[in-house]
Amino acid sequence: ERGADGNVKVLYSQAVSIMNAYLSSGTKDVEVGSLVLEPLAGFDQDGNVFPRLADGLPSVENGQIAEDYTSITWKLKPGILWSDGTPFTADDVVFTAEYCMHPEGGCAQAARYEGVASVEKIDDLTVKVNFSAPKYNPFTAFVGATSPVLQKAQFANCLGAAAPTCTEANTKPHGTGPFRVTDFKVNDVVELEANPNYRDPAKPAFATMTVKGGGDAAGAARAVMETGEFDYAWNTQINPELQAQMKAGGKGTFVSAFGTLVERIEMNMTDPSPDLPEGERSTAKHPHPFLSDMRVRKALSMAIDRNLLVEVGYGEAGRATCNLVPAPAIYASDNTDCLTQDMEGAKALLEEAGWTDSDGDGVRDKDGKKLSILYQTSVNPVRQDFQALIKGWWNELGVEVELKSIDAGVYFGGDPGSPDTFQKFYADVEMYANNFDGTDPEPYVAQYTCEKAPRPETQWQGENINRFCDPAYDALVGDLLKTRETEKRAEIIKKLNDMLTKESYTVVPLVDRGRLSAHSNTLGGIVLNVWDSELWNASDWYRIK
Amino acid sequence: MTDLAIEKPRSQWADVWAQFRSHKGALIGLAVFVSLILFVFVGPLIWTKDPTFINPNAAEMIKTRNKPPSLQFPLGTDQLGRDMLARMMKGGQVSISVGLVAMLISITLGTTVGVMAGYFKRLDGPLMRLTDLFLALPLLPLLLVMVMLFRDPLSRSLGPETGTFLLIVFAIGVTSWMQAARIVRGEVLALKEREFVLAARSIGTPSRRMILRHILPNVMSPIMVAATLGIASAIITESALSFLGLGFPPDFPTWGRLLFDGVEYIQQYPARVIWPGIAISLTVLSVNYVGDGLRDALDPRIRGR
Amino acid sequence: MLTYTIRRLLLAIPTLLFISLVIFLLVDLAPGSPASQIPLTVPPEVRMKILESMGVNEPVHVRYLLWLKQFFVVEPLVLIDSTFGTAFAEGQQRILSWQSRSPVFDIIVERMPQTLTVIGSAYVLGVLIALPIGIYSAYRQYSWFDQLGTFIAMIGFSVPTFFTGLVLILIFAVELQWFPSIYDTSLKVTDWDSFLAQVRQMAMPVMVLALYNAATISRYMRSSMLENLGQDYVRTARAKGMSERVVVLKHVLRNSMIPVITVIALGIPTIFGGAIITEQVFRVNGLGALLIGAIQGSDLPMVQTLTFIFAVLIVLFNLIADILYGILDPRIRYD
Amino acid sequence: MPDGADAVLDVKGLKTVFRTRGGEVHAVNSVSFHLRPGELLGVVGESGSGKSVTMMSLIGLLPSPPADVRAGEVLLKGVDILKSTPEELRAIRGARIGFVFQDPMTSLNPVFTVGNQIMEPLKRHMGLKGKAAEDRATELLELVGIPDARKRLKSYPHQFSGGMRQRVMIAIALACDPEVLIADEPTTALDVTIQAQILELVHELRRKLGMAIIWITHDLGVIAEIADRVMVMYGGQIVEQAPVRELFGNPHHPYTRALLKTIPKLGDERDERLQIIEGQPPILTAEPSACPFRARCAHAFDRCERENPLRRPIDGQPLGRGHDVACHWNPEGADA
Amino acid sequence: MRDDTTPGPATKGKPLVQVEGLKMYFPVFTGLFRRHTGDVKAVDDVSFTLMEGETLGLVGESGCGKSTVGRALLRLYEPTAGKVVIDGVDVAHLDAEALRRKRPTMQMVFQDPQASLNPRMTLADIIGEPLNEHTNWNADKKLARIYELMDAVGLNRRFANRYPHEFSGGQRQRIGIARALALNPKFIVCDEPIAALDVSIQAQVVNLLEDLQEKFGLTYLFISHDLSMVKHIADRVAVMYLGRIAELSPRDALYARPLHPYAEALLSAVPEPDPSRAARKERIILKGDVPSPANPPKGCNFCTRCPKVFDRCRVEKPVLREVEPGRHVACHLYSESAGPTGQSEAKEHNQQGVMQ
Ligand SMILES: Nc1ncnc2c1ncn2[C@@H]1O[C@H](COP(=O)(O)OP(=O)(O)OP(=O)(O)O)[C@@H](O)[C@H]1O
Ligand SMILES: Nc1ncnc2c1ncn2[C@@H]1O[C@H](COP(=O)(O)OP(=O)(O)OP(=O)(O)O)[C@@H](O)[C@H]1O
Ligand SMILES: [Mg+2]
Ligand SMILES: [Mg+2]
Repeated sequence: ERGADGNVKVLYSQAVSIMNAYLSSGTKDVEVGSLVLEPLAGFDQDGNVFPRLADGLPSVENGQIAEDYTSITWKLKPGILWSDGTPFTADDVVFTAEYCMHPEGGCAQAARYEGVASVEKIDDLTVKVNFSAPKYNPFTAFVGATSPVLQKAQFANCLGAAAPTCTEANTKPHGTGPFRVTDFKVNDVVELEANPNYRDPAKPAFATMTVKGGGDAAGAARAVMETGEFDYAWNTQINPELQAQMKAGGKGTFVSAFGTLVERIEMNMTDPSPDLPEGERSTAKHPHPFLSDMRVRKALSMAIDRNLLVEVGYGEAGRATCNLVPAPAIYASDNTDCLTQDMEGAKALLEEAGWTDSDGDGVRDKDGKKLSILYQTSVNPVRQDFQALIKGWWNELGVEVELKSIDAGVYFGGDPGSPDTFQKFYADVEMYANNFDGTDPEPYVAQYTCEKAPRPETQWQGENINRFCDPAYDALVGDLLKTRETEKRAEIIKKLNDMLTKESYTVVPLVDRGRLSAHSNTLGGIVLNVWDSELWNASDWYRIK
Repeated sequence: MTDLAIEKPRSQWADVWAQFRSHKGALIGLAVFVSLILFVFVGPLIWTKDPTFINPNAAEMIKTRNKPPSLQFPLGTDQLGRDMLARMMKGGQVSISVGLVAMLISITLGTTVGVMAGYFKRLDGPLMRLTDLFLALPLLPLLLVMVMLFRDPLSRSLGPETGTFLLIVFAIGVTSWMQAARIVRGEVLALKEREFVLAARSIGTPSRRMILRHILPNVMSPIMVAATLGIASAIITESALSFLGLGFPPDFPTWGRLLFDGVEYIQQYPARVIWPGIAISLTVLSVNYVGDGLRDALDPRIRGR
Repeated sequence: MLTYTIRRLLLAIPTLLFISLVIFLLVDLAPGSPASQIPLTVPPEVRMKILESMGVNEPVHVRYLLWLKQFFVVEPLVLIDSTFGTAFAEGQQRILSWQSRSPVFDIIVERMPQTLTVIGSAYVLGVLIALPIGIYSAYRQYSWFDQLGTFIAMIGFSVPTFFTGLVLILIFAVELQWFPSIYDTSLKVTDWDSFLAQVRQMAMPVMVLALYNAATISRYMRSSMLENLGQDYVRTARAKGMSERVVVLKHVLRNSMIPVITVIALGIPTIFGGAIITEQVFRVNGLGALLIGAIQGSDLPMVQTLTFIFAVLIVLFNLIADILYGILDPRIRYD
Repeated sequence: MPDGADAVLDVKGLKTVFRTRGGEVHAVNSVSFHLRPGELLGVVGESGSGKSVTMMSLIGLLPSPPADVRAGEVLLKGVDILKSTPEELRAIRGARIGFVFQDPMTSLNPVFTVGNQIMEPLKRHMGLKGKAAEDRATELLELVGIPDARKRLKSYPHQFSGGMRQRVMIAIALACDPEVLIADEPTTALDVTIQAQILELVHELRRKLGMAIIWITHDLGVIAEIADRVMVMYGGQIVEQAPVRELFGNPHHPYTRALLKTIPKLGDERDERLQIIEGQPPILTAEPSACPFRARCAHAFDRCERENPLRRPIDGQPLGRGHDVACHWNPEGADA
Repeated sequence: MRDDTTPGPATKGKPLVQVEGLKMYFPVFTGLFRRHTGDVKAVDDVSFTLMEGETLGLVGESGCGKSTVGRALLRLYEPTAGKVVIDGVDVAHLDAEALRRKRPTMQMVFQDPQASLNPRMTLADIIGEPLNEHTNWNADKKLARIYELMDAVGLNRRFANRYPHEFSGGQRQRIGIARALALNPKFIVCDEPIAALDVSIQAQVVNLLEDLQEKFGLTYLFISHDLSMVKHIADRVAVMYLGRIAELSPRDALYARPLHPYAEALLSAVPEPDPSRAARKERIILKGDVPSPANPPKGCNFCTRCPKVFDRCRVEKPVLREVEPGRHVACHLYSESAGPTGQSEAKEHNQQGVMQ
């Protein structure tokens, strides 16, 4: 029965700053926003699309998806009301598209609407989305927590440049979801209550919800697992030993699930040497003096014991991987040979490549050039442990390693003026994690084409961080864009994955990082979902008595 | 009476030392401080384990993780099986040097600015507004900018270690002198109205020596306090800098960083925080007592206690 | 003194303008950009668009002038509007945070209460503890009380708050379960129970900060008292038959206050600056957490506004300290 | 020992040393004297002879360390002050014994108004409050001849001239009409008219209240004018003690004699040079085993080297009543 | 020089110190905001000349501005107005560095010995400081000079390492004198240099000052309350009252027959160091309100207490004029119109002057 279970307290170690997913791409904002604003369809825990506000799923079979994949027609569930009591109609859906596609709006989810030519209202409960070109994955716009439907009445004056000025709407939007906002404190706490107009009269079981933000992961886990102040803690990434200890407390449980987030080492294919003139460092003009040799890269990868990394850094929340695309299952390559460390093999490989320790100082060299590596990453205790461990192994190989850690704000900030951004890559190797949105890896693998390398001309923007450049790869990406059969696409993606990893070792995946969250033993109905919002089924949560 | 053996006027410093020696706390403090210095600088010559060594063999490494103290590892090991004793010694080198040098920079700057502002009416406005400016500047962006601008040139011209060291002590020093400056200025304002300053002026003591001889010795005690507190905050700030990626390389141990790293493990392995915590506190405590002794020694009125 | 005060206040205007410019340039020059807050999954074009809509790409001087206008014209107008129900600020753009897209001032106002209650009371408590400890330590120099005080002060000062905070949480929240480990900013004090709850949730952060503040201030207090206890006028006061309390708390204390006043006055603006680490440890989410979050996200309008307000407070409190010097010690003159 | 049966203040065998780096300084050695009600005891002596230290030792005002009151009794109406509790001592200071210090600038608290400092003892010992205290303070300031007294209450010490500060000190000491007033060079910084005014005031207080006074000064003129008895100190000891006329008319100790000779007198003919006492004062680093004045004494003989003379009466009166002196030399020629 | 029977400007050398219209006002601040509400006219229009080798005694009521005159002369205070020419240079308007270089020629002995000594310096440091500043002697030479000075003022050489608080009041005063003498200055302002000393040492110091004067032709401004000592040492004496000079006369003339009523009262009040004579002394005790320098009376400053006051005194300030050769008086009794004849008449009017 709605509201019977009182209050539920959720803790986000990153605080919520806005409820409107179109103005923030931050996971925390999108997820908490999803308690209020809903898309037409969502992803379930296995990555399958399921209808939310839509009345059934469109498919080619039922004709709602055009044969040539140039349009998709959504039917809306009848009788749905906004939390302010007004009816939910196709106008709202059309308006939402207009809102996000406005050129001055700076819509954070514009990628979801890429390729959308227009959205038309067929009738009050039918909407048609037209694409400018065939879209083989039409479940982008209005699907998933990143693309919810806004109420037209509330946001009508917030188009384009005016979007951020609608503070009230952005922090207390009217929604169709199980909850509505009663109080919003930026970057601090969101108080919600059950939406009286929610379509299922028995849900949600909780009358109110508090989403508190701030602090660190360990503290968040502690609040659920040890002090029991909170019912649910998001992303409680802590060291495995602490996990074990907290679990022993018996107040709560950790839940984990794996998505596509892969911690990897990127090998710089270009020369980052500070002796080069500014503007030529880390550009295609100068290939890397030794990392451009595949054998060196492979040897470096072989020296790594990924299982140990997992054990030290992630425990249950990670698993060793050799793939850039570890999931969904159909796209994951069966590449596992990197999982066992092979120090001797690595050494042999380096010998073979001509890198020997000719002067006996413990560091291999060739032609007077030392095998010396600058290894950078962002500041993060697990990453620093990884750095230390990997440095140990590489030292064992006879490679000299200098470590560097950079503040995340700077490292990921992409400020062209700073030498320390991961895009500039003024180091030999660097480590970070990345994943892709939703279940379709196409844009993700397409990042490694030649022209996407960050360069001075592009203000160092670009996603091909390691400056990998292989015409064959670019051609295959071209093929992928034209292919529509799922199996074929999967094949190409696996091939692309392998080309980056086991065939070239430009990307050296280390760990497939899962999501680890904690909930108290009295909170029922939790199903961890990495493909959509973690709070995707908050309407089903209940108190175990 | 002239036939009596007359002691030559002793230098003030001999006096100060004589007095200092009779101050028990100060002597103990000095002894502790010297032992700490010996521990971190001479210790590594005796205990030669590499502080960053991780056993490359995974199975072995797992076995040496988070060990309690033993003969092999007198202070135990950390989560990667690195020897804590070696890390404490190496870390101490950095922390103590950073603490002392950064404190000296900040005290020197602060005292100079404070005395100048307090003593010269004309400089008071500009210098105090400068102090206001520095107080108002947000620390983090300031540090980030300093590091961005100076790290590479410094490490290129002085080598990465010295370059980073200088950058860090300078960054800490330059961002922490303001309190001392304001305190000193306040004291100087009061002090310069004292009659003995007037008397010194009447014999034509120039400002420089007026400051050195009459003003400075009389503002010693707040400076001493600022210095003691400065060491502690420099050591802590250094570790904070590392977290911004502004400090030494990430595998480089310092006491502040060991403490921070250890906090994560405080429940399972409290020793991890206790060692660096004790080391920092001991340093600060010993410096404090030395400072106390020095202050007493410099004040003739409380000598002989 | 009045003319001095007025002169200083007038002088504060160009000073503050200059400080604001320096802050602006500094924050702008600092590496890092709001883009770091956007997940890597967002494609570069979208990323550019987002940044553009924030106005990140405008030239520095345009942004600075805009900020000046917003700070000195629009925001006061908004304040007038909200108090008198007028509509002067209609259609004018307020200072918006890049991070949350909300008006910076609204957020600041939202955070003021917890900052002032927690950090403020910690400060007041710290001062209240520190003064007697400092005074008594000096009065009984090298007694066991003094030694203990020194020891605790040094520990309090050399052990960072992230550590003390955690220890307190482990003891009082996890083991004893006396206090909550997480601060509830929406708690409203309406009755005795909610008051108790408020006290309970304030207990730990206040303890941590008060210890730290007390450590610093008590050291200055002690040394300054020591300096003055040997003066001749102390003898006079004793000869008048004044009780030791009067001798110490009136005669010596007032003469010893100058460095202490400085430290305290310098500390007050930091109340508004919040306590970054402590706020984070206990999730107080006050102004300190706001500032650090903004800095990490390169939220320039937020950082600029907060630091500028901070600068105003610093200038103000330093002026107050200067005036207090003159009142405390009549020999100090400003003219 | 002086007979102090009827004395308000009876000091017996007071000994004070300072512990310094260079060893001990024996500033006061076995000083005994007494003070009867209404009596004014003048204290003169070489600068550095221990006058101030003696007086401060009396009421425990020397900081310890470095000072150490080794021995002695100070009986205030028969009760030993040195043995009284701090609380009792405080009730005595300021109320029953007033004290004027020598250095007026540093002895006043620079950060409180003069009025505040005068009113403090009034409030504490006499329970005066607000207006009453202020009136009394004004009265006191007027008494010591400070113009515009009520306004001047609000001034700070640094705004006063040296003499005015000294007068403030006197006003503080007199505030509670003490039984005993110890004045350490109270009029040295005052001009003669104000001094005359103060002396007049003191006379009156003695008459009216029977206040007993110890008056340290270098101005023998003042002594001659107001003192009943005079005590001469040298090298931490009392070397001669006599009623005032007796002392001026019949000085015995060679130091006293020399001292009296050095005074320039207003009526005197102006001579080439003032007379001085040759030689240097003794250094008080050890317990005296010989006469402290021997090195400068014209009459010194071998006994003076061996033995520190004890005070002895020379007019048959009991010690402390009449004329006594600590000297081996006998002016009549016969060696004692 | 001592033997000059008519000491005074005429027979001495050239003028060394010329003071013209010196004024020193201290602002008065009141209220919470410390508004400037008036001035303490500590020195109000003082002029005199000091000849080389001369000693001018400056006497007067406590608080009348003697120390302030001394300090303003040496530019230790910034005078409000006026000219102070010392040795041909206007000290009141010198710049800092020139002033500093000028300092060795003019020194001061401070009134309050405790306050004017740096508590953290030893005696040797204090006396040696001027030597460090203005000579480049080696350590031995300096030490020799320090000892010499200590001997001269009667401080035991073994005190060299002691700190000011370890001395008695008189000993401290001697440290101050030694410091002032260190550089053999030409002109010394002695602000009650001997007040805290016992008579023997007073004599010693005065003798020393006289010796130095003889040897080097020093010039003194000798501020003191000890009129007998002033009589002994001074050539001329200025009597100050409430910020102004009341009378400036040659010593013998003044002591023999003071002209200004205040000078008269002052001299009559000197205590007699002979108990047999003390009782017989006749003394003028001044009655009446002592005005405050912040609010001096409209007419003559002394009019509120003067035993010979008459109407004119209350409305008009008398100026300092030479009434007899070498004798300057600021009193209406001696103005052309009234003349000394007004005296008896004035006496009758006055009820406040009491002859004892
Ligand atoms: N704190 C101290 N430490 C060491 N010696 C001291 C201390 N205070 C005073 N003395 C010494 O004690 C002796 C007596 O000093 P005291 O002040 O009693 O002299 P006094 O008779 O009052 O002289 P004066 O007339 O000059 O004031 C002096 O020789 C002085 O040097
Ligand atoms: N800093 C000051 N602020 C205000 N008034 C002052 C200040 N210094 C001195 N005065 C005032 O100036 C007047 C003269 O003071 P000064 O010290 O010159 O007197 P003096 O003649 O030396 O007296 P004494 O013989 O008592 O030392 C006094 O009324 C005093 O109150
Ligand atoms: Mg004395
Ligand atoms: Mg004076």
